[in-house]
Amino acid sequence: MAHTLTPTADPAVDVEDVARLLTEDGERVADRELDPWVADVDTTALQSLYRDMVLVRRVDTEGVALQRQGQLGLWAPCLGQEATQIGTARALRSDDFVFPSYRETGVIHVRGASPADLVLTWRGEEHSTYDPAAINTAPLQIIIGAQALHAVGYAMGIQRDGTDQVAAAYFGDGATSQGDVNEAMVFASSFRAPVVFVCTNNQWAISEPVTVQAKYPIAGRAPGFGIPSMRIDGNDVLASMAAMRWALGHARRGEGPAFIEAVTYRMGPHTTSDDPTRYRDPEELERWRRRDPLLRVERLLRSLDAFDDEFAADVAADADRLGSEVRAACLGAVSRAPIGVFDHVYAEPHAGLDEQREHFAAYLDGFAGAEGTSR
Amino acid sequence: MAHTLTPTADPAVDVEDVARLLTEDGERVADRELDPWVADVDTTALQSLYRDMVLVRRVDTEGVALQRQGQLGLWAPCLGQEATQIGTARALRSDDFVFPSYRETGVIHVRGASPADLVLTWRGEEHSTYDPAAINTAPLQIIIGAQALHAVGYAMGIQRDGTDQVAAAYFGDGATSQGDVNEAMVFASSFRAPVVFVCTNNQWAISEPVTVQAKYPIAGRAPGFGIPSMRIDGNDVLASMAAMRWALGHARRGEGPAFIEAVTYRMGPHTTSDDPTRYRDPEELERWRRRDPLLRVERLLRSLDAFDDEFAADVAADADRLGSEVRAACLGAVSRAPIGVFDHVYAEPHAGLDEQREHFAAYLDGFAGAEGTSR
Amino acid sequence: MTTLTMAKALNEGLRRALADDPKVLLLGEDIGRLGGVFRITDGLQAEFGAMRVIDTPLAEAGIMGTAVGLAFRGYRPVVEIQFDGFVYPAFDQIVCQVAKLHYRSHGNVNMPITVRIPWAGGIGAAEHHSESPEAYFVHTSGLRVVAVSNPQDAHVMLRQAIASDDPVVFFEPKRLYHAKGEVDMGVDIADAPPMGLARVAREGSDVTLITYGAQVTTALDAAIAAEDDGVSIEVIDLRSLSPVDYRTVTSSVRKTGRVVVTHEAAREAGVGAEIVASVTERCFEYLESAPVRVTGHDIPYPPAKLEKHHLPDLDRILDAVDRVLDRPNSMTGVSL
Amino acid sequence: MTTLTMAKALNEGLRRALADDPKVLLLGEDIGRLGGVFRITDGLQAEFGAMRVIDTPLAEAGIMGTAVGLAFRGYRPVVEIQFDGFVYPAFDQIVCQVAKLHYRSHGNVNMPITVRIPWAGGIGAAEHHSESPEAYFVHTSGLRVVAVSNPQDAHVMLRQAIASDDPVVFFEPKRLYHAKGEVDMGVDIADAPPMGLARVAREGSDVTLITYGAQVTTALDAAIAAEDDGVSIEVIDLRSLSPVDYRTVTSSVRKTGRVVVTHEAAREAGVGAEIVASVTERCFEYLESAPVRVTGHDIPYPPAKLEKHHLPDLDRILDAVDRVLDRPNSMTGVSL
Ligand SMILES: Cc1ncc(C[n+]2csc(CCOP(=O)(O)OP(=O)(O)O)c2C)c(N)n1
Ligand SMILES: Cc1ncc(C[n+]2csc(CCOP(=O)(O)OP(=O)(O)O)c2C)c(N)n1
Ligand SMILES: [Mg+2]
Ligand SMILES: [Mg+2]
Repeated sequence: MAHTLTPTADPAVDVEDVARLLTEDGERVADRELDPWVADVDTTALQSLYRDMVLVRRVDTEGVALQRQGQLGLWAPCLGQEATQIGTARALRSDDFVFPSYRETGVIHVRGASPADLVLTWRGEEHSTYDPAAINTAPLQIIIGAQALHAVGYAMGIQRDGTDQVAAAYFGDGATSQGDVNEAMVFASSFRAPVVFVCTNNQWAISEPVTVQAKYPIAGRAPGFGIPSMRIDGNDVLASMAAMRWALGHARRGEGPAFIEAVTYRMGPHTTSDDPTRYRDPEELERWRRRDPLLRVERLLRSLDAFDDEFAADVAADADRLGSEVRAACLGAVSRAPIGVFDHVYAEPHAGLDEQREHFAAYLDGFAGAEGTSR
Repeated sequence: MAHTLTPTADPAVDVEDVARLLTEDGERVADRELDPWVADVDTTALQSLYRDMVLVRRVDTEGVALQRQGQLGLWAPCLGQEATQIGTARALRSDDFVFPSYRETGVIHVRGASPADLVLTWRGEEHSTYDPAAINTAPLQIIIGAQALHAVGYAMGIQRDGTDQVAAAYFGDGATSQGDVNEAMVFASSFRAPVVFVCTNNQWAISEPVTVQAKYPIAGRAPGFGIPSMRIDGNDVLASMAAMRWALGHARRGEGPAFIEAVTYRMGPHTTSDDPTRYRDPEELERWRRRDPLLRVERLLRSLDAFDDEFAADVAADADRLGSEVRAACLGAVSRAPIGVFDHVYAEPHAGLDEQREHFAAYLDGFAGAEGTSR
Repeated sequence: MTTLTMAKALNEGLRRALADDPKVLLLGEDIGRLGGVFRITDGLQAEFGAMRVIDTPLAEAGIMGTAVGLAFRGYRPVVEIQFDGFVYPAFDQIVCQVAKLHYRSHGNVNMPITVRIPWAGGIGAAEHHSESPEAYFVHTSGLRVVAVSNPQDAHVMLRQAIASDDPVVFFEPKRLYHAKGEVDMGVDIADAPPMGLARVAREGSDVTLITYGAQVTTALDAAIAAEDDGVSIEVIDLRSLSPVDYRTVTSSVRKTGRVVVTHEAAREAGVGAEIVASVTERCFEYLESAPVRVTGHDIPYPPAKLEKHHLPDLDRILDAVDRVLDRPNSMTGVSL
Repeated sequence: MTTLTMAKALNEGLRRALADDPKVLLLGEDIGRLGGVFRITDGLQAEFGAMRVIDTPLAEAGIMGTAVGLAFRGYRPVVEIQFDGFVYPAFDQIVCQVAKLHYRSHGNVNMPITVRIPWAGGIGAAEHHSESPEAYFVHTSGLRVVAVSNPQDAHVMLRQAIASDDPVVFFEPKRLYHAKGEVDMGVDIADAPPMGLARVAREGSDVTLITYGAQVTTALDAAIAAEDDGVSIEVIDLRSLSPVDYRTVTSSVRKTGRVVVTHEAAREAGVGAEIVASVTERCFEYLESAPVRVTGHDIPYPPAKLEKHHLPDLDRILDAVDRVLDRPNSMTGVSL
């Protein structure tokens, strides 16, 4: 180590300073580091990645629509981030365990979340619906950065069990400012835990550009904690998959944590409650439209003669099917009975709460008699 | 920035991998980066640095003795860390502002803490005695890492006032694991705040070796946050002063934060309550004895014919004087009256607490009548 | 007097504080260009510049810790915590530093920090966006805690909080951000009722109903409904949760002899517990029946669709009023 | 039965838990080679290895957050927070994750995490080393909170806490670590009194004195002193602060009609407030006088030399006993 260390001169905003395998024009370019990891990805595999990206975009559109129609309380669009989400998630093994943030619709879709799982939380029916053990995925996390530590702890458990699984934490560029994310790197490095950190740098944390969080590329932080990292084009599904396979391989071989900064763009508002016109230049969005992650795969597939009308129609039909299922799950939702608010606070009986539940039941019963409300 | 970043191969425990100006044998060696910063340090200045180091060691010995004698509740020895503390503190301007941790006896001595200030907190008389504004130094901080953020905030204030002062935060190797210290780097970098972080890597956080906190040198972290850093021999008072002047210069010129990792050794126990024989190899201590920070300055001074019996006696007398003053301040301490526990909770009247104070006064008065306790 | 929403009254309070004192700074996530997710800081960065209205990195401990440092430097930081549920990462800095530094420094250092928290439920929000953490701060010695219930108080008390040399945790009920009311912006904050005083929001003689924040509205609704039933409820809006103005509270209780306390927060060791304990201690001989608390259940805040079963509504308050009046109620026959 | 210090009883409790269940792990700062600053984990790393008794980096949020992840993986982490005052950096993970994940996950995920906290004052320690933060956790739905007062409870309740599928915040009074008592280590934790139950530590008929932790010792001393004065005090050791065993509490209060609650923690919205409010609600018609709290003042914990003026001692308790008995006391003539 040199005794005087100077930060890199690259600014955090340089979105071109990334590793990639697929240009905006859909041209497959070489990358010495990434290539080996996607050597097996043939045209069929590419088509399948594309299909998932379209499906997620369809769900996202449905989510926004359902929110507009008052069927969801909120929706956090992942429009523009499909390549990062599908590419990395498809690299995971089903027995790896994922700790997602709230925007990882694509990730939980790949993990096996049902149509209902994709929307009922946003509808406000439940904080979470799926059984984490069933799809090896934790509930969506809203507290920024908290899940990074959970992933490290889970990975420490894997270590103790002696298996070759890996835990993965997903978080945003904003999250890298949180103590929890930094402590996660400290713990991961200290214990050489089999964990992969996926930082989706979508350029924004609500209204704050990434430069509020970091003046220098986020990927540059991990090595200081002893963690190898990669900075990739997060709008490139192949690079996303390759980097994730690299990181997973590193962790799976017992070599400890790895870090990925996926440079992408949040094309929608932060959530349906947000109004990005207050803080961002419409031209920026236009520039990113040209980098659309789906478009470049479509172009590549076309150049490979693997994208014809039939394929497009088939994918669209699939997407429509999923969209309708999501909509049906949303519209068909039945809220818990009032007394249900007491369910699952504790795993074992709790005298205080049990008494409260009883009193509330008595209260509701009084009502039932008086006004016909049922519990 | 390269797209794949690999951590340095140097282990955190390599204590030789540092910049220095003074060898264990007291030989002055050159360092291109550091030399310019101490070009003005002549023999007299060296003697003065030496004197301060001896004084602090004397206070430290007194602190331990007073604790053994039951006069202090606790003492956190800084034995072995005198070069880091004196070298860096003497580089500060009096109008810079320091945020020290509990072990910075040497730092607060240089800042102007009185003999009483050095011990009354440890005696349990007060949480802190000096007026921070008077010596531009915050109260000692016990919550590990919290003060790093305070220094950044203070530096943001300096920025707003448009002066060329600098804020400095002192913390240990253990503290680097805390979220607060990492967030401090994020904020400092984001706002380009005039703050210097001094990490005293004394190899231990109570019983935990630095490798629990970091597998790679701590100085390697700052650049990832966009902060230039230096790793120096913290047992070398010249290197400590030079590095601090470099860092302060950087911050003072408006170029933002800087970071120093001073590699030194805690030669004593963590505190007087600690028993290091339970966790550390006595040979390690022996190795570090040979690197004693005072010894090497003495050797240098001898080689410059600037260390004779007269000088030694003069320094010893100075040290004894300070030692006695510390002891006298300790033994002469008068505890606050019981009702004084209510002082300074709020800056303005608080109806609830004022009532409590009144009731407690009435209670104490009752006692005064009954048993002669005065308030 | 002007008719303003609470959001706008707060915005004007901040504007005035920034204009009056150059040491006042605003810190928070998204408070600049966006004007905060609730627009409470709308337009302030444009008016006062990015050096005074500061978009911070996304880290609450960082925000609070730098606010402490700014206070050391003589500034008066006003911190926005984006939502109630995101204050916990800053808890250590609040409890160990903000609350204690004046004491620790022997009165040499002031911590005139205002922590604004958009607060509590009833707006159908996502998890962690409807929390009522006020009891944690009330239990923390060294802090002042206030909760506002109307635009006038919001405007004046915010300015008073910022002017206070002590740290103030300032709770803003999200549910009332868009509620309108008359605001006298010309008021001299020294002449206005101090933020430590409670307010009799409605006079009554049978039962004292004590509450704060958005729940004041529910309490007033309950009082109106009870009137039809021949019960006269006095509603007290505490305004300050630490200290509590027991002079106002006890003079009401001495009159009515019957007490209901209501808040959204969980019941166990909540603010209601403190009020009931103190009222009992101070007014025991005046009490005709045991004071009753009507609170959120002791559960994590439930999903939005279920929050109506969690929040103490008009009916639950009236049921409690029946209880303190020994009239038939849901607890009739239930043993405690 | 063996005579053990509380420290040793806890150590044996951990040893047993580690031996009985391979999923039990210990995490904390300095708990390995050093055995913890209070030696509660002494010898356990040597016996069970560094994979099960884990020295962590110095970061409490990190410890708690990784414990959550380990719980996801099916482990039962036992976390040591080195001192009470250092739990706050972990507050967010405790309040938003540990306490809520079972609820959030619809019961699919358990959080069987035990958070051990060496606790409270009276040992002449430095700042932040004598805190009583229990009310924060009692107010947090989803947690269980216990506080032990003797070696037997320390041993058994720690094992019960670790065996519980719910998160338990486990308070260990530092002041009693070296106090000795008889411990039956052979006890089957299923047969022992559940950790949720209170205990009548001493029977009496005139006044019910309710407390927990090290304050039980002070309360018992007060009871002995009162006896000389002809006053019979029943001392209740709550043991569990969430839930509180109101069956035991109210049956005592119904007998005595007079209540004093004492704890070291600050008074405002403390556990004492909850006890007084609940007892009043449940036993109003039995109360002969207003329940009185004897607590730490509402001040930051003072410097060590002054802590004796802060901690509620025997005299302050007896003064309160006089108060509930309407005998002359320090508040005689003082208006509230
Ligand atoms: C601890 C915490 N503080 C604040 C928030 C409010 N908040 C929600 S999302 C968000 C921005 C997150 O940005 P980033 O991490 O980049 O993720 P992105 O939304 O871009 O996916 C903020 C500030 C929160 N959820 N949690
Ligand atoms: C938040 C917090 N956690 C734990 C502690 C207990 N503690 C006091 S000193 C210390 C070790 C600190 O190590 P380091 O930062 O290297 O400083 P050093 O003591 O070596 O000077 C610990 C764990 C604390 N004071 N604050
Ligand atoms: Mg983002
Ligand atoms: Mg250290």
